[in-house]
Amino acid sequence: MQNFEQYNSIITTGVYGSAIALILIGLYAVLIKKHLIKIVIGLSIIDAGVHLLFVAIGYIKGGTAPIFSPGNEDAVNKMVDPVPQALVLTAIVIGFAVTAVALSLVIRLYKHHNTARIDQIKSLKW
Amino acid sequence: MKKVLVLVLLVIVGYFLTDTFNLIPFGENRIGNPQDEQTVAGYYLNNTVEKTSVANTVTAIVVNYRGFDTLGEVTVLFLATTGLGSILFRRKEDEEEIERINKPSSSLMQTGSRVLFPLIALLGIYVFIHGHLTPGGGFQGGAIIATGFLLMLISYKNFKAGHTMLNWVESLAGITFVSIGLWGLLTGGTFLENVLPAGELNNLISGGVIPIIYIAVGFKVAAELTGVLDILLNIKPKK
Amino acid sequence: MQDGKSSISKFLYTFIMVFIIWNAFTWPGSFADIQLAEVLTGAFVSLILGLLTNKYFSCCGLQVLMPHKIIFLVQYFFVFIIALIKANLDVAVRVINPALPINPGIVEIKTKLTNDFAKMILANSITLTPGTLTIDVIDDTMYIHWIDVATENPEEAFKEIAEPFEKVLLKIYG
Amino acid sequence: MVISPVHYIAVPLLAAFTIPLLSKYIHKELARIVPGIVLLYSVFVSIVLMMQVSEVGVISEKIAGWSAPWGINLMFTPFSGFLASLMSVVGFLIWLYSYNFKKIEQSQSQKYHILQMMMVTGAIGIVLTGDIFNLFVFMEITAITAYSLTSFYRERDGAEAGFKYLLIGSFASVMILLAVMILYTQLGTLNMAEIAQNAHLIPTPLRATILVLFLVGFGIEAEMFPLNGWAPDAYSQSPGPIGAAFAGIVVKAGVYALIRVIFTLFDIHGAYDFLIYGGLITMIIAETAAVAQTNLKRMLAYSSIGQMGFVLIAFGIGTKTAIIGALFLMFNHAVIKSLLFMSGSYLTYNSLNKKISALAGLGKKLPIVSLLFGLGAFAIVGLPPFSGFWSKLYVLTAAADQNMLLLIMAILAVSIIEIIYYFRVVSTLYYGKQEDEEIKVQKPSINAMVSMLILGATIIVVGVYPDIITHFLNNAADMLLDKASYIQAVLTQNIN
Amino acid sequence: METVFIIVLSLMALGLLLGFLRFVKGPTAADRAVALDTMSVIATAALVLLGLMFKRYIYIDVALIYAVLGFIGVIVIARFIEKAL
Amino acid sequence: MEILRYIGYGLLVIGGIFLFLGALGIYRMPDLYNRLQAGTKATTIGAMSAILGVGFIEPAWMVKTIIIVIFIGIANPLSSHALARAAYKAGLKPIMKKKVDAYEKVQDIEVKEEVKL
Amino acid sequence: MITYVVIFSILAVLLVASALYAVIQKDLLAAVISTGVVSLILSVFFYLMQAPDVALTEAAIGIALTTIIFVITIRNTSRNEDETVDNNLEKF
Repeated sequence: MQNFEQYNSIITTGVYGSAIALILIGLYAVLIKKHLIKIVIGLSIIDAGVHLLFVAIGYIKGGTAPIFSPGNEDAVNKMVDPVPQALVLTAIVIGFAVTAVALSLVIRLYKHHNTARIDQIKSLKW
Repeated sequence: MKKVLVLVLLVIVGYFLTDTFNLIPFGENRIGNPQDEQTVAGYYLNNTVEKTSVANTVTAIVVNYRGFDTLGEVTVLFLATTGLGSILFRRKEDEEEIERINKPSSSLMQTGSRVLFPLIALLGIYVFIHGHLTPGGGFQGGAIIATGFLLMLISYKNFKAGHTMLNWVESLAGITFVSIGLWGLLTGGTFLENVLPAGELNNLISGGVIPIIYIAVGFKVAAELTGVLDILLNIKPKK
Repeated sequence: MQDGKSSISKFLYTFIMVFIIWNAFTWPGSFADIQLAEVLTGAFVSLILGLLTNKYFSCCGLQVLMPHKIIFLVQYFFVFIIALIKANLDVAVRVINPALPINPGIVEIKTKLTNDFAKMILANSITLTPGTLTIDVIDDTMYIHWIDVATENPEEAFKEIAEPFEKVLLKIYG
Repeated sequence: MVISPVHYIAVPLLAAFTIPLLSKYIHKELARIVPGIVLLYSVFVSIVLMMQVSEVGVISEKIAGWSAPWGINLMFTPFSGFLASLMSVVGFLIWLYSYNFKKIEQSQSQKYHILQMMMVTGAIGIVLTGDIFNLFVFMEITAITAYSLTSFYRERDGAEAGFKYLLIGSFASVMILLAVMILYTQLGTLNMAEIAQNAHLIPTPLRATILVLFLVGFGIEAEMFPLNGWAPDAYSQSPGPIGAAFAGIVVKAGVYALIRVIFTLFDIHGAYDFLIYGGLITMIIAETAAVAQTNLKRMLAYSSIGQMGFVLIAFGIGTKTAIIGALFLMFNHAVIKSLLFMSGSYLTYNSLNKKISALAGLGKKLPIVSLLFGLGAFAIVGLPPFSGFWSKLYVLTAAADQNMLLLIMAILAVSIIEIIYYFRVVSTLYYGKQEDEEIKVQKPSINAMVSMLILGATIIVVGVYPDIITHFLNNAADMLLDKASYIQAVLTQNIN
Repeated sequence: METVFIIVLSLMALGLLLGFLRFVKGPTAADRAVALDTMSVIATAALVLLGLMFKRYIYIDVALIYAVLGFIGVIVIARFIEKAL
Repeated sequence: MEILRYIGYGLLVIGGIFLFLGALGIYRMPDLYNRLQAGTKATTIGAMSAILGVGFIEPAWMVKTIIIVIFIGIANPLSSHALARAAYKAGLKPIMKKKVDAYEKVQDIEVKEEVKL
Repeated sequence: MITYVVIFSILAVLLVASALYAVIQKDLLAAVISTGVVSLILSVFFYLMQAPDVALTEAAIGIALTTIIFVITIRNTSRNEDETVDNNLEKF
């Protein structure tokens, strides 16, 4: 893995590109799709993209995980940035909580209207 | 028409994001040389071992340096469970017969889940007890235990998640977390301060209150997620 | 449950198994590095889990851990490995072959095993040896999807698929 | 134990985790009483800390024993303290109001009260925290309670409003997360004071990006146009007290975050103009939309959006007088809108449908509630001698000082619109022709009455003696404008 | 011996790709679940191998959890397809 | 100990090949049951062998790799069994050249829960 | 060493493709499984970027729990995105 970084530009494109692509795909789903579950799927894909970006900015070429396990006590200078990882941890759990609430709302909307498509739920304007 | 507008919007957003992240090179060392303690991350990397004796810096940040975030995070999960309960609440009068699953799974699966359930629970407990030494911690361990419960819930019709016990575990774990925080305050320090001795690096008993907090978080998350799954599974009316 | 073993025996069985697995989880790499705290925590966790989950986990109490049964377990392991290697090459050949020489079907076999746990191990072994896949187990009948049906007769199929495993399993759990 | 800002957060959390046990094993009623006690304690903490802060200047508390850039810190400045006190008081009054609220079922009341208490806690956390990511976490706490409470009633379209809110709110959180991320790559820190100190080091394009992301993200919570699509539905479908909580607590937190970002983190001049224009558009559109509404709660919601636009304009003017005016407006909005929502929800509860025309004649049947509604209506349009008058006066004075003639005219024009639609409601209440004589009215319970009367009395007292409030506001405005002392207070951690 | 790792990793990546192709082709949800199962097993093995390449013992925990969790997801999908859920 | 390393490399390569073959089988086989045959089997064997290979290369990791192997060994056959059974119960008939289907006749048998929990 | 880049590109392509597939697929169950695949590959990404903690979280929450609650939601609502009754999506 030492020569991983020779191809930095390709990998940059890979990581950033796929993260941004995930955000855009999710955004597309949220804006265009009519089914509530699809919209929630879109939201979770956006979240996934943001989390990937977040971890990517903390990565340092040739680094290793910020864990001082036996054999790695002296690797301070090679460690990747731990802060984004800690933040992403929080963000993932929060994203899951929001997804759970969203899905419960979907279930209730379905019970109420017997449909989960927003073009058929018209009590309030969308 | 709407599609065209959205595609234009997507192109704009994509261009905007690409442009922004072009300015942020990938894989570059932004924390500087940790020895200089230039940035927050450098400080963490350089001081965690010395000050808290926690091998996993991420855990140290999550539980100690930014422990307040974790408290908030646990609260978010707690509120999500409460909110889920209120959103999917069924009244007594229109209470239908509900059933979680139509039929029990095959006898093979039943045996399998019986065997795997303690192992999965053990794995979860291992993950959160060792949160300060290895990757993982309270959230991951709790999630794993909750999936173990789910395995039982979807395999057996007559397996009950034990709401009394879940309530107790959840409340006690939450109270433990906040009490540890208040303990620091009462002993003259600050909220969530690490009041116990740090111990020796890479020992199981090290890091002061950090493993205790993570264990409490683990139990709490496990109880909460099991509660969420149980609520979600228990809303199907009997045909 | 079926064999009415005492709950203390079940508890001990669960305790021992969970404790072993805990120590495997926390294995530091060599005996010299084992920490006392880890082992004690493991004992405590196993105690709790043993008390709470022994009615799920254990099938038949402590006597499965008798020395001679462990020898059979090792024997089973070798039987299994041999069957595995033999049959794996078979499927590999089938997958690579452009003509896909398969003749699938579902056959039934009868097993003499009564213990759930043993049945699960048998079914898993059958599934893991390529060419056969356990679809269902109802009482003593196993329904097996076979990628190359040689015979429809339950006894012959049993001989073909499950016999070597069952012989050893009967010795352990019988 | 010394009273410190962390009590705002820790005590409610402890209570929230304990309530399920208490209500199950000791007494059921505790599930409703404990949140009230906790909120009352918050009010007590506010009083103590406000007294301290007027002597000391800034109370800064570190969490987990790590001082500012390394750990999270709570900042109780006159500005944030004012908002936190306001929120805790309004939160307590909302609890008092909803203690016996008829439409909240017994079995659900435990969840309702926990969620309501945590909403207040989350909003106070937003105001107090000195860390940008921690702000995000507290925003999510507030948001998740808001989603659940919006869809609390089963028979209404609450789920739909809640889902809409959740959708928009998720965008907000994604934006904030992205902004935090870019900020972290540039400065390597998450502490707001340190960000403020070093913000000039960020390259301009990235700074603009971060600012835009933050504005959009927090603008959603602050009901800024065109990001306020969630508000009318959420206000009208949620339980009555929660409408008050949105107006008095959640939106305030959003505005605080917006102001904190613009004033402290990025002192960019264009941002002030942006606030003025954004606020102006928000105000005009929302107030115009309010006239067209037939549903009382929707009307109040649009009026609330308009008021928030007004607040943003006042902050955008940026002089000290204007900021005092803005804070005064926030105070008024919290108090008066809460009163309007509380009395309005009793009025709609007793009418056949939620239409304004159905309110006709209720003025005689519910005299006190109608009187309080009328009081709120008079106060919010800015008639003297009620408190709303002074805030408008401050803002207009500030605008006049800056020679913003068009702005003054716009504000006055909007005030006239406000007068039109509020007076329409009040006149329907008192002079409208009653359609159904037999309708049985539900008298408000005593606690709701007390809570509304306290709010009404506040309006009158502040209207007569505005100095009670402006005394605090002076310090707050000083603190907000004096970025350097904020930074210094955080980074030196002089107390604790 | 880096070459061995590279060969095995490429085989795994190709396996992932093939699994994904089956995932896209379907035709039933059960097929997709099979593909998910396969992909998660391949990923587990890949994670262990990558842990070896990074020379970090602690990384194996991730693989251990993968082995368990991929399985549970598939079981839930199977129960859904069975119309038992 | 050098010999262990080579065993490990060998197992690793075998594992890689089997993982690939399993995925290929998943792609090529005609119906769900056959895919399960190829897929779970070959990939499980492949994963087990690759993981054990890692254990041989780095003997200190052996115990943990064995635990992973055991987990995979219990879990994966179970998941393929569950999927196959679910698909059959849902009505997906296996493709057969000559109809050999012993399972068809027992569709209506109710599964009982043998454990009182 | 080009192999690493190839492997990495395969992963990136799979990530984006599965996300896209999750969005365009009409059968919601397939879409949900697809989000599971997104999480799976995402967590391999995290692992490659030396974030085992995050990889673990993503595995536990993304692959298992999110998929599970989505499936339970589909059980309680409809499985077909267009909500037309015919078609054999509902069968398997």
